[in-house]
Amino acid sequence: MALLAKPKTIYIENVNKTFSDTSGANVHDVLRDVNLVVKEGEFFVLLGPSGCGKSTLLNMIAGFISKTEGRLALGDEDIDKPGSDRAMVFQSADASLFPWLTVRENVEFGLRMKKVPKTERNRISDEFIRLVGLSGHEDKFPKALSGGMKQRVQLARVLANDPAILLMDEPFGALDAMTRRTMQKELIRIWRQTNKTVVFVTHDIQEALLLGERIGIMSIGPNSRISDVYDVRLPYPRDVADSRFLELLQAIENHFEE
Amino acid sequence: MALLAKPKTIYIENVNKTFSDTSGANVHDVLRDVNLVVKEGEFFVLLGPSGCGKSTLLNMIAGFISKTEGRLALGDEDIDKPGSDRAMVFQSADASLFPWLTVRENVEFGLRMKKVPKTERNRISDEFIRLVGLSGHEDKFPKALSGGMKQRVQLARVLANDPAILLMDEPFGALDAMTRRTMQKELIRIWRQTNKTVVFVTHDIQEALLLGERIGIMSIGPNSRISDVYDVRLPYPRDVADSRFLELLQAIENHFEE
Amino acid sequence: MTFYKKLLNSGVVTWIIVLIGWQLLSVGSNPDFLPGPVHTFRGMIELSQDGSLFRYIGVSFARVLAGWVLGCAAAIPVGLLMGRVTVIRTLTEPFINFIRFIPPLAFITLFLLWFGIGETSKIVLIMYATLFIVILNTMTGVLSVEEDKVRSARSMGASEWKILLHVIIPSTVPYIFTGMRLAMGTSFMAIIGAEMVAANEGVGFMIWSSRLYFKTDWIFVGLFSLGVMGFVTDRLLGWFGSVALSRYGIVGGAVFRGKLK
Amino acid sequence: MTFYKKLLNSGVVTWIIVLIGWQLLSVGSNPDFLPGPVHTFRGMIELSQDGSLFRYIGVSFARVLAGWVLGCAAAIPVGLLMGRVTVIRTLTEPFINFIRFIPPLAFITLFLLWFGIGETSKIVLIMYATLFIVILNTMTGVLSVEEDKVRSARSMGASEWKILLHVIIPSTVPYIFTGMRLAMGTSFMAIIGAEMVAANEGVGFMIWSSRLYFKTDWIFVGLFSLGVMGFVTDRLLGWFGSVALSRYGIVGGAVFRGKLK
Amino acid sequence: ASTQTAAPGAAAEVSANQQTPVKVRLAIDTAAGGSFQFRIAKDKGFFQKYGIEPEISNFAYGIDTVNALLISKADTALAADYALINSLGKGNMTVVSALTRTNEKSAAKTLLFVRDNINKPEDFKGKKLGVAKGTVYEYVWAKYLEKNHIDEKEVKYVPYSTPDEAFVSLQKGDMDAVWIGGALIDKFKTIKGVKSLIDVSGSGVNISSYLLLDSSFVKNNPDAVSSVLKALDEGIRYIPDHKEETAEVAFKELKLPKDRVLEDLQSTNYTLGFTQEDFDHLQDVKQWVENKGILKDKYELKDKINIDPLKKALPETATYKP
Ligand SMILES: Nc1ncnc2c1ncn2[C@@H]1O[C@H](COP(=O)(O)OP(=O)(O)OP(=O)(O)O)[C@@H](O)[C@H]1O
Ligand SMILES: Nc1ncnc2c1ncn2[C@@H]1O[C@H](COP(=O)(O)OP(=O)(O)OP(=O)(O)O)[C@@H](O)[C@H]1O
Ligand SMILES: [Mg+2]
Ligand SMILES: [Mg+2]
Repeated sequence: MALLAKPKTIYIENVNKTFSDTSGANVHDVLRDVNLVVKEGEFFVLLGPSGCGKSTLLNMIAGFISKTEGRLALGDEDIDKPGSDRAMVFQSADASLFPWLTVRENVEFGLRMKKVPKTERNRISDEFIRLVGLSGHEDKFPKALSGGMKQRVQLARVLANDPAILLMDEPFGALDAMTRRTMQKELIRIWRQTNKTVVFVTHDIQEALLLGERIGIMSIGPNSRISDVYDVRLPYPRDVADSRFLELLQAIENHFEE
Repeated sequence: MALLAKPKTIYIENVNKTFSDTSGANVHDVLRDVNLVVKEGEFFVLLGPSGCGKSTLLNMIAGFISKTEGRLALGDEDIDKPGSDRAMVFQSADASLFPWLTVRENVEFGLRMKKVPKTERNRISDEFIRLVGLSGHEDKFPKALSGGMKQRVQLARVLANDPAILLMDEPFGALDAMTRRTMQKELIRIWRQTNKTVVFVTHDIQEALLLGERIGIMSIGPNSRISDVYDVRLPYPRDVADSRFLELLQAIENHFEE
Repeated sequence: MTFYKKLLNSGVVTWIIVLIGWQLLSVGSNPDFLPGPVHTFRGMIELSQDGSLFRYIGVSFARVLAGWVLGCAAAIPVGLLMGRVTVIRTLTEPFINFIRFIPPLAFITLFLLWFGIGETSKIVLIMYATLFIVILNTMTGVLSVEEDKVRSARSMGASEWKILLHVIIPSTVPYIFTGMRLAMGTSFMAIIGAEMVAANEGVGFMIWSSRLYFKTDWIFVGLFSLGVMGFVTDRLLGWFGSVALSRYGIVGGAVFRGKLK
Repeated sequence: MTFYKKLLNSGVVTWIIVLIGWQLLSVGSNPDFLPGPVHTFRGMIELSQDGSLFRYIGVSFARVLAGWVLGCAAAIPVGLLMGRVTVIRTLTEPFINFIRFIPPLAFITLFLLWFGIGETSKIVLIMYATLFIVILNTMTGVLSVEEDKVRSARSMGASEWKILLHVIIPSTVPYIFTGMRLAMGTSFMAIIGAEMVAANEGVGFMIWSSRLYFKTDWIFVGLFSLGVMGFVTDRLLGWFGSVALSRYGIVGGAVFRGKLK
Repeated sequence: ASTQTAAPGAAAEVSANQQTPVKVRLAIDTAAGGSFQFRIAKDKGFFQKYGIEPEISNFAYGIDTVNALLISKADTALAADYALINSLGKGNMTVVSALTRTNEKSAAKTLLFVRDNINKPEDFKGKKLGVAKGTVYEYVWAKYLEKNHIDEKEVKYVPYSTPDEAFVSLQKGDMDAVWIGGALIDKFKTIKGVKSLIDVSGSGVNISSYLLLDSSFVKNNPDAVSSVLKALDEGIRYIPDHKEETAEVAFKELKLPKDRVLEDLQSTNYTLGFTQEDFDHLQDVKQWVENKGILKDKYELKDKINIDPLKKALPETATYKP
C-alpha cells in the first residue's frame, strides 16, 4: 500500500486511543478501531455527539497527541508529530490567536518562524487577509474584533502557511447563528479557491450537510468509531430548504435517534 | 388603559434605553421607541442580530436595569425592580447557578429565601426536578452536570418559585446542536404543562420558529426597535422539514438579508 | 505511575538534593557562618533536650495563629464592605495602597508604645501583617462575583442582606481562602520582628538572641523551624480547604504546586 | 461625572479624612506616643533642612530598585523553566514552598558573609524578598498558557525555543507583571531589614535609629516616606504597564483599585 | 499571696505591709552583660524574700529597656553611662545605683580589634571603625580618637547592630577596627589578619552602667526600691560561687549558650552603689556630650539622682553627697 499512497491522503487504520489518569488506574477507551481515508482536496466532515472523541481524532491527525495503537499516516509517512503540511483551526480563536499581535502579525507568524523576508511576508499576509475579507483590519488587535472576524484571522493565519490539509475543530461552534451561516459560505468559497483537503469536526447535522462532500458519523463513546460514511452528492452552495438536503438531514437525524 | 390591563400582561410603550460611559461623554443609544405587548400565557420570541439590544430589553422587563424613557409595566404596575413574578433563565448556567449548592439546594434557594418550611420545600423541588427530568441527580453539584443538565437545573430553580413570567436569554446558546434540540422540545412540553408567559431571546431563526407563537424581530442597533412581529400559526411540536415552516424560515432569512 | 515518579512527587528527592547541596556548601565554610546539616542537627538536639525548642515553636505558632485569626476576622468584613460599597472602596483604596507598603517591622516601636510589651503588641504586629492581603483578596473576590448570580438571587426574592450572606460570601470563599493562605506566609515573616523586642521565648526570639551571641547553628535551627512550620501549616490549610470547603471550589495542594503525572 | 465623584476618585477626600482622623487621635495623646500630622510635618521639615530626608529616600529607593530589578531578572527565567519543565517544577516546588516562609531578615548574617557589609548584601536581601513571588507568579503564568496557542505555533513550524520566546513569554507577561508589582511591595517591606545592618543612611536606617533614640515623630516621617514611595512606585509601574505593555493585556490602575463611575 | 501593683496612692500601705509583695516590672537586656544578677535574684527567690514580685521582660539592648521605661511599660531600666546621659533628659527617670563598673579585670575583657595594617593610633586615619548603634561604644570611639588627636572627620564609622555583623565585616575588611567585649573576644581572636590592639582602658573611658527607675515609682515606693536593691545585692554575691548555675539559668530562660555566658561572667563586674566618682564620671560624660552638641534636652544631673533607697538598703555603698 505504501507504494500506492498519494502524498497528501490521510490514512487511518485500526486506530485505538486510550487515556489513563494520573495514577494509571482508570483507563478511558475513547476510540477503538477507527478506519478512514481522506482523499486529497476532499472536504470531509466528522459528525458525532459531544464527547465521542472527534477532537481526539483530529488532534491525532494534527500530531498533537499520539495514538495508542494502529496506523496513522499522511501518504506513506507516519504521523508522529505536528508538521506544517497540516494546520488546525481551533474552536476558540481567543485561545489560539496571539492577542499581543495585530491581525497582520498573527497571519505572518508562521512565515516569521520560517524566516520569510518581510516584503514577501507582507505580500502573502495581504493576500490571505483579503481572501478572508479582513482588508482594512490589518492593524487591529484580536480583542477589537468580533467572534466571526477572529475566526477569519485564524483561517488566514493557517492558509498563509500553505498547508496541504486544514483541520477544523468546530470552528464556528461559538458564533451566533447568523455569523455562522456567513462563515460557512465563506469557507466553501475559500476551499474551492485553494483546493485544500479539509477535515471538519462538528456536532451540528445541518452544518455537516451544508459543508461536507462526505460525512463520517462517529458513534457515542466510549470505544467510539466511525460507524457510517455518507456521501453527499449535492452541489455547492447548498440550500437548507432543498428537498434532497432535507431528506439527508432526516436520515442522519434518524440515525442518531436510534 | 390601566383599567383594562390584564394583571400579567407585559406592556412596553415607547421605551428608550441609552448607556453612557464613565465620563458621561460617550452616549450609546441602544433601544429607541420599542413597543410591545406580550399576553398572558404567550410564548414570545425576540429575534435579532448580536448586540442589537435583546438582553437589554429582557433585563429591563426583569427589572435588573432601568429604562431611560417610556413606560414598562406588568398589568397596571410599573416595573422598576426585580420581582418574584418574573424569573430569568440566563444563557450561562455556570454564571447563574450557585456552584456550592447541590441541584436540590439550588432549586430550593428561592423557597428558602421565602422561609418555606423544609418538607414543603422538598416536595416542591422534587416536583420540578422531576418535571425537568433530573430525578436521581438531586444531590450532585452543578460542576458534575453537563451543559444541558445545568440549564435544566436553572429552569427547575426558576419554576419552583412559580413566577408568572419566564424570561429566557439565549438559554440554549451554549449547548451543542443535539442537546439543544432536546431542550427545545422539553421547553415546549414544560411551557404547555405550566402555562407560563415566556419571553425567549435568541439569534437563531430556526430556534425562534421552533418555539415562538409570535416572533418579534429586532432591527440592528444602535437605536434598535421591534421592526416586525411574525405570527407563527403552526402546531407544536413543529417539524423543521414542514413546508410552511421552511416558508417562514425563508421569509425571515430574507428579512435579515435585506 | 512509576515508583520514581512517586518518589519525586513526595518531595523526598528534593530534600535529599537540598541536604547534599547544603552539606557541600558548608564543608568549605566556617561553621560559624554556615553550619552544615550535621551542625544544625546537633544544635537542634541541644535545644530540644529540655523541650524548649518545642515550647518555642509552640509559642511562636500560637502567636502567629492568634494574629492571623484576628487579622482575618478583621479583614474579611472590611473586604466585603469594600467590595460591595463603591463609595467605601473609593475612599479607602488610596489609603490601603499607601499603608500596605509600610513593613510591620517599622511599627515595632509604635506597637510597643500602644499595646505594651506583652503578647498584645506581638499579636497586633502579626495581625497587621495579615490584614491587607486578606482585605484586598476579599475585595477582589466580591468584585468578581458574577452579576447573574446576584440578579437571580434578587429575582428569587432575596434581600440585600441575604444576598450578602447566601451569594456574595459563598462565591468569595475561594478568594478569601487564598488571601488567608498567602497571609499565613506573611504572618510567619512577621514573627521575627514581633519577637525581636521584649520577648522571652519563641522562634523569632531565639534567632535574635542567637545572633547576639553569634550562635549560627541555633539561628539555622530557628530558620529551619520557621520553614517547616510554614510549610506544614500551609499544607494543612490546603488540606483543610479541600476537605471542608470543597463545595466552594477550593482544591487541595500548595497554592503553587507541581506534580508529575 | 460630577465634581464630587472626581474629587472622591482622586483620593484627596481620603487623605483629608485620614489627616483629620490622625489629628483627632493625636490630640489627646502624648506626642511621644502618637505624634500628630503637625508634629510629623515639623519632623519632616527638620529632616529636610539639610536635605538628608531626600537623600535617604533616594538611597533607599535606589536599593529597592536595584534589588527588585535583579530579583526579577533572576526569578523570571527560573519561573519560566519551572513552568515548562515538569521535573524541575516537581523537584523545586517543595523547597520553594519551604523557604518562602523564612523571612529575609533571617538571612542577614549569611548575606553579610557572602556579600560583605556594603551595598551588595542590602541589595541581595531585597532580591531575596522579591524572588519567590515573581518565580511563583511566572510559573503560574506559564502553566496557564492555553495549549491551543502552543499547538498552533508548533504546527506553524516554531521550534521549542521559538515557542518559549514568541508564545510562552508574551502570554505570561501579565502574570510576570503582576508578580513584579506585588514583589515591589515586598521589596519595600524588606528595606528596613536591609538597612538595619551597617547602614549610614536610608529610610529604613532612619526608622531604626529613631527607634533607638525614641524619636517617634521621625519614625512617623519614615513610615510616611515609605508609604508614599511605595504608593507612587506602584502607580508609576501600573501606568508604565498600561502604556508599554498594553498589547500583552495589562491594564492601568492599582493592582486593587476602586473607582466611582 | 495576693499581689498588688504599686499604685501611688497605695504606696504607704504597701511598704507598711511586707506580707503583700510589690510587683515590680524589671526590663533587662540579653546582650553582653546579660544582667544575671537580676535573673539569679529572681531564680533564687531573693526578690520574694524582700517582698518583691518581679516581672522580668527581656530586651536585646540596654537602650530598649530605657525606652520601655519611658513608655511606662517597665518600672526599671538599665543603661551604660553614655546612653544614660543621652536619655535622662526625656521623661521622668531617676538613677538609683550603679550596676557595673569597669575594673582592671573587666577592662581587660573589652578589646579593640584591628586589622593588621593598624599598629598605632595614627594608623586609624582614613579607616573604617565599627560601632554598635546606640551603645556606649559611640562614646568610647570618640574619646579614644580625641585622646589620640584624631579628628572624627578623618575616620569613617560603620554602624552595626549585632556582633556577627562586626565579625564578618572585620574578616572581609569592611571594617578595620571594632571594640568587642565579653564572650565574643575569643571568637574575634580567631580571625586571620586581625589582632587586638589595646583593651578599653586605653581609651580612657571607664564604662559603667546604672539602674534607672521611674521617678514617681521611687517617690512612692522608696521601700520597694530598697528591697529590689537588697535582692540584687544578694544576687551579685551569689554569682561568683555559682557560675555554672548562673549559666544554666541563662540557658534555661534565654537559650544563651552556656560557654559564652561563663565568658561574660568573667568580664562583668557587678556592683551596687553610688559614689562621688560615679557622679563625676557621669558629669564628665554629660559635659562632653554637651560640648559635642549631641545632647538635645537640657537637665541638671543632680536632679536625676536619688540614692535614698540605696542608702537605706546598702548604706556603706552610697557615699555620694548631693
Ligand atoms: N487529555 C485527556 N485525558 C483524559 N481524557 C480525555 C482527554 N482528552 C479527552 N478526553 C476524554 O475523551 C473523550 C473524547 O473527548 P473529545 O474532546 O475528543 O470529544 P469531542 O467529540 O471533541 O467532544 P466535544 O464535541 O464536546 O468537543 C471525552 O470523554 C473526554 O473526557
Ligand atoms: N452596561 C452597559 N454599558 C454600556 N453599553 C452596554 C451595556 N450593556 C449593553 N451595552 C451595549 O448595548 C448594546 C446591546 O447589548 P445587548 O447585550 O442587549 O445585546 P444582545 O442583543 O443581547 O446581544 P447578544 O446577542 O450578543 O447577546 C451593545 O452594543 C452593548 O455594547
Ligand atoms: Mg471537541
Ligand atoms: Mg444578549
